[in-house]
Amino acid sequence: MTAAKSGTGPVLDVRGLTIALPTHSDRPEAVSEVSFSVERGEIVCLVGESGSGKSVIAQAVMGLLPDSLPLTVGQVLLEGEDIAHAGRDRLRQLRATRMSMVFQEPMTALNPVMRCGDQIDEVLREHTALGPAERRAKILDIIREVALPDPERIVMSYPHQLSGGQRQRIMIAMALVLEPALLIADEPTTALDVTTQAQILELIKTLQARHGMGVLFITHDFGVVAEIARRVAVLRLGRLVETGDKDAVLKRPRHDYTIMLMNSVPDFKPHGRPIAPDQPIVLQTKKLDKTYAERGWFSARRVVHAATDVSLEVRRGQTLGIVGESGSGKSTVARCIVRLIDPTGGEVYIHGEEIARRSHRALRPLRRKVQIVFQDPYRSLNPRRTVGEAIIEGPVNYGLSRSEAFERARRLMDLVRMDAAALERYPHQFSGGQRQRICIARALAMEPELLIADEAVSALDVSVQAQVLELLEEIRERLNLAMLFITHDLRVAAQVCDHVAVMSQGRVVEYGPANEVFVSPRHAYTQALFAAAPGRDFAFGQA
Amino acid sequence: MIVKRTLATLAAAAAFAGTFGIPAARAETTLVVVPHSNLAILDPIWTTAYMSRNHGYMIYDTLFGTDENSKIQPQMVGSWTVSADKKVYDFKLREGLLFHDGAPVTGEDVVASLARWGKRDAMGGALMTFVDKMEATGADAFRITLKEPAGFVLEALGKPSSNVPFIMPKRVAETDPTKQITEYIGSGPYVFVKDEFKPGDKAVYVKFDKYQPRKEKPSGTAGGKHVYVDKVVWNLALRDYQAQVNALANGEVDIIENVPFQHYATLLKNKDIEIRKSKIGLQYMCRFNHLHKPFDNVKVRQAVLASFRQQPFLQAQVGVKDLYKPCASMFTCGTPYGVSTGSEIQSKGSMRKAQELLKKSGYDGTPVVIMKPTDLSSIDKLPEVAAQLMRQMGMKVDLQAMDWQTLVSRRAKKDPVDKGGWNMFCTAWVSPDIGNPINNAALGARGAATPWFGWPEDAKLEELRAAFMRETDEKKKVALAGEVQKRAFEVGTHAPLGEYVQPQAGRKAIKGWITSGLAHTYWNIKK
Amino acid sequence: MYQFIARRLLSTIPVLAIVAVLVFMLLRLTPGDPAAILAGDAASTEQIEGIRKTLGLDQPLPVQFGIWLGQMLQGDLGESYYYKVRVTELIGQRLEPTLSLAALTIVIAILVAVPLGVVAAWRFGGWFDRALMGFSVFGFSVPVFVVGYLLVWLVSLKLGWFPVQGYKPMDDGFGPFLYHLVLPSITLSVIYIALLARVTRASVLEALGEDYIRTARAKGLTESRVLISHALANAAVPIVTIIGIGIALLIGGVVVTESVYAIPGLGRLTVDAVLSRDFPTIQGVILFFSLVYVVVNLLVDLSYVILDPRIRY
Amino acid sequence: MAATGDTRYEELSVEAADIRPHETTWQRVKKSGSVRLGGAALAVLLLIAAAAPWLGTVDPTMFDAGSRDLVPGKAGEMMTLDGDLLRHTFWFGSDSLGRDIYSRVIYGTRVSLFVGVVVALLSLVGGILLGLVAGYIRWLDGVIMRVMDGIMAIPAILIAIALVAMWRPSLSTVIIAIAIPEIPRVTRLVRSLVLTIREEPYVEAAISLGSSTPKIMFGHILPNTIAPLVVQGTFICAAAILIEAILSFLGVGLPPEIPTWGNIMAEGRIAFNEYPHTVFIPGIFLTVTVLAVNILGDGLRDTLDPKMAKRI
Repeated sequence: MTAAKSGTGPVLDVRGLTIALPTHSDRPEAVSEVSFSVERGEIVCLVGESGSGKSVIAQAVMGLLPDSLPLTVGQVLLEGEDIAHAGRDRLRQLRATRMSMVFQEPMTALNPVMRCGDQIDEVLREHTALGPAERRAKILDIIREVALPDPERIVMSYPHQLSGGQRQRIMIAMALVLEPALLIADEPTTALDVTTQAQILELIKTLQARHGMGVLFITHDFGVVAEIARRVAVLRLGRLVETGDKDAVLKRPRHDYTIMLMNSVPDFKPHGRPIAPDQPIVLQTKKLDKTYAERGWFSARRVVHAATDVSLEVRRGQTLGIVGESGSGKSTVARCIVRLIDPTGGEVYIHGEEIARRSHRALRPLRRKVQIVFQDPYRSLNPRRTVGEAIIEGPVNYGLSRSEAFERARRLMDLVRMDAAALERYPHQFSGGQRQRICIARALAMEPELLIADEAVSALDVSVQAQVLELLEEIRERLNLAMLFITHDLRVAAQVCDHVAVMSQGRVVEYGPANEVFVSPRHAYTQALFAAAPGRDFAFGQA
Repeated sequence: MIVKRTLATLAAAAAFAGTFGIPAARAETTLVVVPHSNLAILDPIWTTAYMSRNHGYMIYDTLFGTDENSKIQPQMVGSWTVSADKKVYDFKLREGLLFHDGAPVTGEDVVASLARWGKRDAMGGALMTFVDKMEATGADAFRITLKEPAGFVLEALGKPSSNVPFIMPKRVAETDPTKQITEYIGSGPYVFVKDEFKPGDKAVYVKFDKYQPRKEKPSGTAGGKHVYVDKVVWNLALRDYQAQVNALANGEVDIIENVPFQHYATLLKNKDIEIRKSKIGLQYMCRFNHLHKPFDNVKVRQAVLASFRQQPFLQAQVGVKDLYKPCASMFTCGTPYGVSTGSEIQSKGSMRKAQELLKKSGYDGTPVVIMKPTDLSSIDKLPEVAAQLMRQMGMKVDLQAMDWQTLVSRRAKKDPVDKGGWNMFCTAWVSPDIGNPINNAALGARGAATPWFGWPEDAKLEELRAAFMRETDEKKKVALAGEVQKRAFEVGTHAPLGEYVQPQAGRKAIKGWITSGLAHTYWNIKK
Repeated sequence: MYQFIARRLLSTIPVLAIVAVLVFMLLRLTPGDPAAILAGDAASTEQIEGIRKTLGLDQPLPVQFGIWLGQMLQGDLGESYYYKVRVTELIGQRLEPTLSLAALTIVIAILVAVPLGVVAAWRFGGWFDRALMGFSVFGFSVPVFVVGYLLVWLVSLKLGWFPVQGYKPMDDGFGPFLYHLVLPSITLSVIYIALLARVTRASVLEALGEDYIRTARAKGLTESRVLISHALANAAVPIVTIIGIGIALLIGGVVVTESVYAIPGLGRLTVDAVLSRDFPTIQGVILFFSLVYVVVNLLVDLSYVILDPRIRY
Repeated sequence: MAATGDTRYEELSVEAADIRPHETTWQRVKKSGSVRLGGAALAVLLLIAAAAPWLGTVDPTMFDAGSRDLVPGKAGEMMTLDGDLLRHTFWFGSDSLGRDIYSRVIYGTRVSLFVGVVVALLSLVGGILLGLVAGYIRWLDGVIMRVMDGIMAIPAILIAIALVAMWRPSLSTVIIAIAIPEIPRVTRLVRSLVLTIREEPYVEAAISLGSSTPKIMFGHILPNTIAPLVVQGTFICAAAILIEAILSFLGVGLPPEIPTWGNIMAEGRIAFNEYPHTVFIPGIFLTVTVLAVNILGDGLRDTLDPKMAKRI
């Protein structure tokens, strides 16, 4: 064992790992006969869509599997020691000392009621016999190493006082303070904005290089893979379908599934479709404003500017994309246009009719012209109504008889590539992608002129995302719809949009044809944003 | 699991009990009494509540007392004379009477106290209609001059129960009779510790060192009031009957005034506990409301009287044979007035007879609203029995349950039944309070002007009562009492339901406790 | 922070004002006539009328409310119709037993329920968890007075370990004080333990499902440390909240428990006052209890600042 | 699935939306052990309540002082209203008036269940109406919720005691008095559910589909509050049964001749040492009933409203 530790064998060697799922699950095993290894000083990416079992593998390595998911067969060798069958205490000793883990949600992965310094300190107290002064010195060191400013203040801070990126740095500091041989990073940048993500990826790369540890990096984002991996392992439904060097897998995939995935990854290049110039304007906003004022009895009013001076226009048959990081105000604009919230200033014109200030009653006839598809496919449909009921609700509201509405619904199901039998079923019987199709059908049932897609594909796996995007594109073309496409994903925006508006802190910082904006961004923020996009210059699936 | 937990709790509790032990014995002797009710009002003249009366006996003294044979005996009065025309009464107080503040009791105090009492008490009021004037005739003497002779002057002054003419200092007695006194100083055997009085929790009395008891043996509210304990504590918080009995059995209290009948047999068997039955008992009655249908009809009242055999009431309410006895009289059985004259309608009644009478009465099916108290265990079953008997007789009954306080306020209403009035309620009286035609409030018959609820109207009955008041010859008084009662049964003023004794219980270690039944008194007790 | 306290204090005013109006309306519409009650058994109708006048009960309702509110704002809850003393004095006299009972109950409940709840959450689904949940639902279901009678019967009467009734003030010595208070407190704590154990279990369970617990385990911490410093520390806010909300439950239980054990506290005062239609006392007691409830929950709110650094005012 | 070009995708990318195959809510409810246990116990109690006259009972208000204070199992005589003498075995003994405790306990099941169910329904109806109004009509929200806060600041049992004492105690007054303090809790729940659900994307979608406010309220929001409300309803039912018993026990509840468990116990507490069964037998019935309702509620909550199950 000691020989293995000091030796040159892989840091992590997973052999024939099989983990059972509880009975009544859709498949018998979460992970089946998975074998791979992580060498010292390399980053291995474990890639897969949701349900592929990638996080289960990470938990199995750490010995953190829930009782409902027992490890049935296989070995997990950490520096040669089989920890799949090690006792609780031995596992506990190894954690943080020989293997560490960084999780996806920096918001929730840190204990909110404990100071950051104390959370790092816990690791030292648990695993070392250092005195308080030594521990403190070590904590300050590691905080400096993860490039956090003002370590003294950080030590005394609670997690909520830090930004998401800073928190993830604390997580990394905590994981690395005892210099483990293996770092498992489970989607560590997924919850972060793209610019922060770039920084964290850079940090992991730097630290990995400096300490020479092995990193098992789990992600669903092929941009990130392209950015960080040396080797890649692709999972599908708990099975390893392909493994190899990054370039080999991403550029020359052999397995059908991998090929399909690589084809699904949108290119970071504008599609270059010609834009018809003199189509009628469907939507126009002028100096749209939305401010939230928190009122309190005694406290001073706190005013939040969610959107300021937003002026946009969308023409028939064209797609305007609004891109920006979280909190940039892009969704606020969409909700103001649909009048789910009332704008505080400015005007919104639908076909030249001002709607920003209309009473809800007066608004009603115009409602049907603007429809919206939301991000979360699981909450967008009333769980207690059949799909059919959901789709006909709008048309019936506007005077269509139920039978006519159902007829329309059946046609729409065909349009969104679903079986008409689905109309009789309830939303929970469908997958996320299918639900999003249903939502699109529901919006189209109103025969709108403007379709707003508010992060409509963000929650979907890349392959499903590709299908839904394709569908939207097809519909736009066929129905000559105006579309407002809101997304944080620059690749998606590049593929879909004719025009792009980049938003930051409630303002539109750059607005123009997609070709111009993507190819030669002018605003500094846009430039930084695009620069941070992972794997932007990587060509997927091309030999 | 639960059993295990309980056992664990028990073990912990045992350890606990061992650690603390029983509190160490005190040097001074304290008598802990659980009174029959709560003490709310400290002015025994202002209210007729028995608790206030008992409180009065603790701290005040009386001019005369009533002994256990219902004879009037001097208490504060040393000697007295009555003029030949029976119009002038001269009284001299005995020596050594002091109020708790050290001031001697004077004739002026007495006159002021009697004057206030006369404005509140029914018998006192009756006496005052005869009184010409009351005056102090010296530091320790006073005189009562009557307009015409009255046969009940001493009975009134020695009245053992509410309102008792307690003697207070003049400044206190001059309090407006419609307002309550705020200073609680008397010349009685105990001093009231005002600071320790917590309404609903406890009242504390300490021995009055300068009290000089009479030489006679204590008897009833008469005789020497010797005090052998340092302190008497009335536990007003302990009101659950079972808890009272348990506390007595555990020695946590010394006396409980009201032994629930259901515990009588058990307590009798307990070697540490002595049960006391007083000679003087109580009488149950159900009262008709004469103002409204159906009891505005004398025939209906008589039918009900015929059905109201006393046995079922007593058996249901008391249940212990030792403790009750039927009594045909409206006055107290066993006393001179306790005659059965005219009671045949009830005492010889039967259900069949009652049904016949009801048929003839023209009863039209008007439901009888009986008010039933839910929180007075000594009388709460009477209405149930009454309802059942009347139903068996063929009447419609609406038994309405309410707490005693609601009942008390509602029975004062003369309104028709559908406007919050009533037809019947039942209650109990301490025998002396109904012992003669004057103080028996149920016999007043001046219609709506009758002071007590139910408002019968009968001129003849009133005449007979007035004659009784004027009469001074004892023999003729007995005969007149019989006449009054006969007429009352004819009119159907109310239905007497028999007598019972409310047993009291104390620890065996308590000696010399007087349980006359006249009032609850706590002198002469040794612990 | 001070601003927050001031703001929070002021925000209790409308609640208390509404309580005041409710309480007044609630009880002045009663059919029972306090005057008749005060006059006693043998009082005549004229006497009753006189008393009604002296008490101001013949005034129109809004006038009565105005007078009452004015007095109340000066801290004067009026005079008890029944006992003829100031209601504030009455409440003062009854405060000690009730506070002692409530305090001991809360202490017992916290000491028992929190550890049980933590262990149950830790062993979620196991026999201990199911047993505790069983006990908890049982604790909710068994009436306080049945528990009281059972304990009296078993512990006091059959075993003779504790007195059957009564209260000894703290002045009589701490031993007797506790000796008399133990059984009532255990009685009262059953439902509180049930509630608290349940909430502790639920909140610890929820905390255990959070990502930071996974982080803590990934750090190689011992289970006890994970449970206490991480899970329980994060579950503190709901637990403290339920202690505050549970005060209402406790007050309800106090009324019954004091009745079973003959403890001269505010609960007994309430029942007695209701039975004797003692308006000022009922109003005073309800207002007082509401004030306690509001103040306790105010303190609970303030404690959040200490328990959860995310909450800042 | 439609036979189009992208079948290849559908086949390859299986989204594991739910790991477990989907059961309907009703299936889950039926499978819950708690629901079965509580439901079965409750069914038995309901049966007892319905069949009370045929279970060897006599009129629960009938009494004969000659048969008072009998121990369980003893036989005695009772005189009926018609004057007939009836021989009767007192399985649970008789009380101090000579009423049959067995009959009173059996008939008491009716009262307790009735009170529990009606209080639950009343407070649900009141709470739903107020909660919908508060959650949807913003200017009324403040007023309603302040009043609710005020009511909630008064311990429920005090309100109930005061209200029952204020009115003449009867079944309806007791029910209303117990229901009133429960209403604010339902109101709060409904309001918070409304506020949460109205932010749900499917409600926003309905708004953009031009559905009217009542249609949204009753078509989208209310149906989604049903599960937590059913759960809340069972807990209110359990609490109401308990409070009714407490009121009777304190002497401020239903008139004593009405056979309720609280009344039997209140009657029995006077001579608890001698006849502990008069307290314990109805006490057991009461506990079992409340336990059954609570267990049912727990089961429903775990299956219908897993989010709430996590909370408490």
